[in-house]
Amino acid sequence: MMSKIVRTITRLVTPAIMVFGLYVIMHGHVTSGGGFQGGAVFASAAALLLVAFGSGRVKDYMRIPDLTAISASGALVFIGAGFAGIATTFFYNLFVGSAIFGHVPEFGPAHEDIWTGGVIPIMNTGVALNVVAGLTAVMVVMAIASNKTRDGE
Amino acid sequence: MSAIVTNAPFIGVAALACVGLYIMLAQRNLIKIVMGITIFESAVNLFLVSLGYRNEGIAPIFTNATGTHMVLPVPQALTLTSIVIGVATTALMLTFIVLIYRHTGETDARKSRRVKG
Amino acid sequence: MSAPILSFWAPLVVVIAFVIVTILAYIYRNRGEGGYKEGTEQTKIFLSGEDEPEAGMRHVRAHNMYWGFFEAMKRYYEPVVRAHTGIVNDYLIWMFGLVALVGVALFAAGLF
Amino acid sequence: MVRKVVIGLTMVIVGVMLFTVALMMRPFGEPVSIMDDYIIENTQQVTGANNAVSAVVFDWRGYDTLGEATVLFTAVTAVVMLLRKRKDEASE
Amino acid sequence: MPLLAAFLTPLVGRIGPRVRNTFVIVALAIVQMLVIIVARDVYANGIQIYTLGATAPSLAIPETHMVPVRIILEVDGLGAFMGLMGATVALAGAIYSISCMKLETGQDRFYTLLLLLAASMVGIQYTGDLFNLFVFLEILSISGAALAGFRTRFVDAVEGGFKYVIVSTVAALLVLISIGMFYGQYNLLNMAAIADAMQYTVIDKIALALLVVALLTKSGAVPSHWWVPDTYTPAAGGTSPIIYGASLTCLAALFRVVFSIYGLKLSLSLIGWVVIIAGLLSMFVGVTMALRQTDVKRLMTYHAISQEGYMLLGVGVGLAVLGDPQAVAAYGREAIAGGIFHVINNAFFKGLLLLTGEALFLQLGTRDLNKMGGMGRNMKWTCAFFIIGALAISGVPPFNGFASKLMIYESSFQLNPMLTIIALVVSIMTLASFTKVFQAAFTGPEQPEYAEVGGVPLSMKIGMGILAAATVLFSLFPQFVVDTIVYPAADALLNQTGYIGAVMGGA
Repeated sequence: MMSKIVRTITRLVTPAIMVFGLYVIMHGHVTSGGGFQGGAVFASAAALLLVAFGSGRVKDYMRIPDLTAISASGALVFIGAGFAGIATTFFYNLFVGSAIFGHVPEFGPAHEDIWTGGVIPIMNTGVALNVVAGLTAVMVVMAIASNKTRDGE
Repeated sequence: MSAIVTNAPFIGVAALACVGLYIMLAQRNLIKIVMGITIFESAVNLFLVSLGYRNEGIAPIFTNATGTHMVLPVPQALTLTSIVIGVATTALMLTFIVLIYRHTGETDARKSRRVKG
Repeated sequence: MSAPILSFWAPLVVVIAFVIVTILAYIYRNRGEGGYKEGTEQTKIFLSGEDEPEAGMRHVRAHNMYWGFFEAMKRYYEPVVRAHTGIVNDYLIWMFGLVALVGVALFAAGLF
Repeated sequence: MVRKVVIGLTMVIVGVMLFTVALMMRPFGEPVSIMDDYIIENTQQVTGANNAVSAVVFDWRGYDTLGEATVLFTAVTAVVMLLRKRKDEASE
Repeated sequence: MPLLAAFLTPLVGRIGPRVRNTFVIVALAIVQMLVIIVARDVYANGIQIYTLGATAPSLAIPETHMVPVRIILEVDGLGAFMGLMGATVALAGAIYSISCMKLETGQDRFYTLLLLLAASMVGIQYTGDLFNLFVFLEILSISGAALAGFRTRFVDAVEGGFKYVIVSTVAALLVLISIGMFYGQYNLLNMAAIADAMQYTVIDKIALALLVVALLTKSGAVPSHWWVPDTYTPAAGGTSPIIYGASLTCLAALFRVVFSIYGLKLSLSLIGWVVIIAGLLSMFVGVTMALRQTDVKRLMTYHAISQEGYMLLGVGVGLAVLGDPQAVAAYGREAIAGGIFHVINNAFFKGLLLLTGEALFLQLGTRDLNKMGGMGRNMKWTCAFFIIGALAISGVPPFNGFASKLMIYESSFQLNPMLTIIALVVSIMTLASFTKVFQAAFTGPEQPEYAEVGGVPLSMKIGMGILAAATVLFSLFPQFVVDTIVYPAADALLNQTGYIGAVMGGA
């Protein structure tokens, strides 16, 4: 539990970090970024909360089994997207040219168009879920463990 | 000697790797060993990224790009992968150190050897 | 010698031989002394008239086995056992030392 | 003492190997790019994505990324498992 | 060919979060079946490739281009063979774990990690891409380390896990550096394509040194074997044979690198002799250290090192003469086949022995041989399984250990008789140390303190039974096994051009 200033700033900044993380995730296929990077940004918000409010309060909101389940479901979304193209080959990019995210840009410099990339946005989302939940779970668990170690010895 | 000038990034990578290597081999503190491994890992990541650089290249993203003379995308993807893997292994190693500390109250490699011989 | 090596190796023959020998041994055993009775003086261990030790003491413990071998091989064992330090650094040193050795060996082979 | 000598020797030899590689590598900034040129030229048509790195990560080498996500998942599982509450602690 | 798509399923089914015991077993059984299907396919039709994400699975190289871009899975004889080994061991280990892990917390995660470990074992063998190999190596080391450290209440388990993760991370980083070297020179990541483009420059030599040492370390050969006993000894439940299978997998990855990537272009006899010397050292140091141990599982892990020496010896002999076609035909092929046959035999009987050691530990609460005695009376099944495993590992004639060792002896004798003599001596010492275990643990009068110790639960018996049955089966029909699965694997190693051609289209 840090001082009041830190907590107030955290309250203000955390939503901004989360929105930025979401932006990086959703625009991973058009601008720089992607599921991993955006997920890490998003998880840093959780790290901030953890530092500012201490593991005692945060762990009531983020329960480890839930986080693990989210992480696993993210991985499953990813694999599901991979399997979508199994009729041709595993990981075949099914949606290129179809209705969802199906616009195909011309070769060369292009304008920003979010409806591109085929399965890539979906995979990005899955990976982001995996990364966010996974990193948060690791941080929470280690924070709890270090608290316990400090108190115990 | 022109190789030294042109390949300066690679030489920097080698130097960084040597630093990591020295820490790994000579330091006795478990956390310092993990730090050494992390430095070594950063050296490898830098190596991969610098392999893909193309003179005057731009980032390989076509959105609002100014041309098609781009740096290679594959090393960047590989580096992304290996960074994530590095995070995973570091987390696991630190976890083990927490556990060892709980059991023995020590983070010295010489002290934590109940099993030997 | 270029013939397939396993062509003469037939484990079934060994198994059959094993069975035959077992049967022979069993027959031989049945022809043994009939006056043997369990639970009498005959089955007791005879230790120069001493009493039979407790069950826990009668068993040869593992660290007593092959004592002579270790004694004879002492000069080999001392450094080898000392090398198993159990320190993580040492593991890494051995590993990179091996890298260095193999690298030097490859380089040396390239010279010739 | 022996240890220090061995560390020194190893460092020297491995260091020489690393610097040799650094010097003999292709000049920095002029990579061979058989595979990467193909990716750069075909990313937009095949995957429909503008970001070539994302395209490589998720499409051209999607299987690696599956492995990578699995590594992360494995590590999370492992950390959570190793730092779990033990039975003897539960009574505290 | 379309069947090959199916084997991707296992990689997927394993990531489910709440894994229950039945699900695990069913998943592993499915994996086993798929692996067998793939193996049949490979043995019938030769090397199979599968390009991930292309418009057709067999389209390795995109049109209008010279090199493969996407990740290609490539299964040849060796890959299919090792996949078979890994899947069987994983299945037995999982069944064994069911009952012996009942008392532990965190079982869900335990089984998840077990499945991931098995997945990475199969994944390493089936991939044709070097970076993919690295990714799977990391999965393998992380899940292996976590399983080794599973019983966190014991300090030795935590330590073993820590050492494993440190050593294997560094080894994997060495692999990654050498991948970077290849990429920088050839701009390629596919193994077959690299092999095709290989120039054998100085950088390639350094990369070879790094790769060989890293994979030798991960498979636990002697000059860097130190982590092996620390890690296997405390490994929880049925996982120690699986971790052992994982290190054998790394051994196979080493063979893959040396034969398929470098192949005929490297200075063969030298690296062959490096492998042979590592093998001899492994054999001798492993067995002598094993004789000294009083911890039953630790003794067995030192034997694991010693047996790996045999495999290295066999394959090293083959490698040393690879440049000489006549010698290869005369004895090189036999040597490689012997080494590979020993891999699978050893996975079975060494896994069996590790499981019996674990059973002793679970029932008695100690691994110390000095405190044991008379357990043959209480644990009859375990005793029987132990006898099978011990006789097989010592190379007593009717068992499969003899068959594969015979192949190694005969072929290495033709290279250098000294090799064979050392191998024979080691074999005798193996028998001696297992006699010690048998005498100390199973025979002797009933010990008062263990009077009420009972036999092992059913699922542990089944787990051990699978491995014992495989051992006996391989013992009785070695000719059949060797002809069906071992020689194809050996030939796959020797046939480097075939490996390249499958991807590069006969280039």
